[in-house]
Amino acid sequence: MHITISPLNDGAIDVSLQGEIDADNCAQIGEHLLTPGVESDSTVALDLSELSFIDSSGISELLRVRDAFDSAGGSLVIVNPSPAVRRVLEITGVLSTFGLS
Amino acid sequence: MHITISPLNDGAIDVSLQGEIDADNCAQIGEHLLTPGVESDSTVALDLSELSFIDSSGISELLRVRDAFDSAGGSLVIVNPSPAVRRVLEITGVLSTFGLS
Amino acid sequence: MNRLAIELPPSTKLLAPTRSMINAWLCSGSAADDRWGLIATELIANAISFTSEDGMILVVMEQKSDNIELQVSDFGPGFDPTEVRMAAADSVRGRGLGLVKALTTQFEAVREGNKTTIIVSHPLP
Amino acid sequence: MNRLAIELPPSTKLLAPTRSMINAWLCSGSAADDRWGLIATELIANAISFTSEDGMILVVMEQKSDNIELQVSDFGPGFDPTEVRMAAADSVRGRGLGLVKALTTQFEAVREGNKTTIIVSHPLP
Ligand SMILES: Nc1ncnc2c1ncn2[C@@H]1O[C@H](COP(=O)(O)OP(=O)(O)O)[C@@H](O)[C@H]1O
Ligand SMILES: Nc1ncnc2c1ncn2[C@@H]1O[C@H](COP(=O)(O)OP(=O)(O)O)[C@@H](O)[C@H]1O
Repeated sequence: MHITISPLNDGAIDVSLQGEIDADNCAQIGEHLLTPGVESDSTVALDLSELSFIDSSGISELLRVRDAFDSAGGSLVIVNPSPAVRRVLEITGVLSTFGLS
Repeated sequence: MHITISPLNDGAIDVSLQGEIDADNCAQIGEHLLTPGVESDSTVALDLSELSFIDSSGISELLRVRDAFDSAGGSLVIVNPSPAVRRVLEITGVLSTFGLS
Repeated sequence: MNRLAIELPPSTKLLAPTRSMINAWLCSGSAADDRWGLIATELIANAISFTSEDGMILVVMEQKSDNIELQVSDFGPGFDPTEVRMAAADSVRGRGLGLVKALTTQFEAVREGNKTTIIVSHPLP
Repeated sequence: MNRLAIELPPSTKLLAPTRSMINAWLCSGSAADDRWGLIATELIANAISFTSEDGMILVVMEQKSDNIELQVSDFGPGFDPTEVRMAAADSVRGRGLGLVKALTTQFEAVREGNKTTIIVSHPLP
């Protein structure tokens, strides 16, 4: 997995995840986003167009990170999920949790 | 494997191979270089700095392609082999055949 | 296409290469279908969490007429029905087997001696 | 690190994923060493060329004290000593086993029934 974090000037952050996420590397999402370097009340747009694979442990980690931003007054939404990722979000019933429909 | 072919203006061609070459894909080298689109008397510099893996079938294919250029009045030399590729060229004793030492 | 069988130690580092292996195997029989990488990842990750460090996990994939069958075995304690029910009812657990069941037409858990095997199958695309 | 065993059909499409698998397995035991991907590729490619389409190949990798041992088995005709000698003496053949022998400290070919196995080993880095 590769993660790209681009802070915008209005407190919003564009984040892009590339590659594959499974139980081996899913903890990296929180490690990169829930750190003192990233304001916890940020508005995060998570681009998953180049994420080719995610499993249930990746979904759990995304939910955990989303909840952390949420409870600090920030937010996290997913934009542009790849077809494979959208399918997993759909089956696990969390599309709307991440601002998708 | 990914192959990039850059014709220079003096009949020389820079070619770069990226990724991994084994028995499954080695034939692609000849398919891309021994075609009507590439002059067979060209001077080819084959950059292998981004080739991370090669096996004996890849070496055989490189020798076959080199011989084809050679007998048509062209040439093929290897530049910048990655450490893994240099090791295989060394053990198989073909470093000098490809203009390396 | 025949059969692909892998015996591996319980390391999550092997999840991604196992997916590549399964996808190449499916491709070599011209049956590319990205569901199996996900199903195998979920089942192997579960097996890993019930396997001690020096244990092993078995993965067997086979084409049986028009179906692909996948078996993942571990030598852990086996399914605890109460746990499975609780996980399925929980909002933060149970997503792994939930995905597997949604992506397959047959799902079975078998216990033989100290071996726990999940067997799933689904028609070829 | 234990053992990694793979039973695969004779498809060259499985060479690259098998290398990833082997490298992840070595890494999971913190013994990354790029020689094994090459050795396995050479031995499996040979096994493939002596296996019919519906046949299979066995790959077993194991840590034995301070050595890594790799066994690759096929069910083809077995080694023809004259052929092997001719290949080794030829300028365009014999590079596969030449590489394998250069990268290992022990090399053995065993024939048991209709099973041909190459066993190689080399110390951990
Ligand atoms: N290989 C296994 N051995 C024993 N129990 C298992 C195994 N795989 C799954 N389970 C049980 O099934 C439950 C549901 O698994 P799963 O859907 O993957 O969700 P989670 O792991 O989040 O609980 C687990 O909590 C566990 O009790
Ligand atoms: N699995 C095998 N079964 C039978 N013979 C084999 C096997 N592997 C290698 N050989 C023999 O060993 C020879 C040398 O193999 P190798 O060094 O890989 O070079 P090449 O395949 O180019 O001849 C082969 O030509 C073949 O006769």
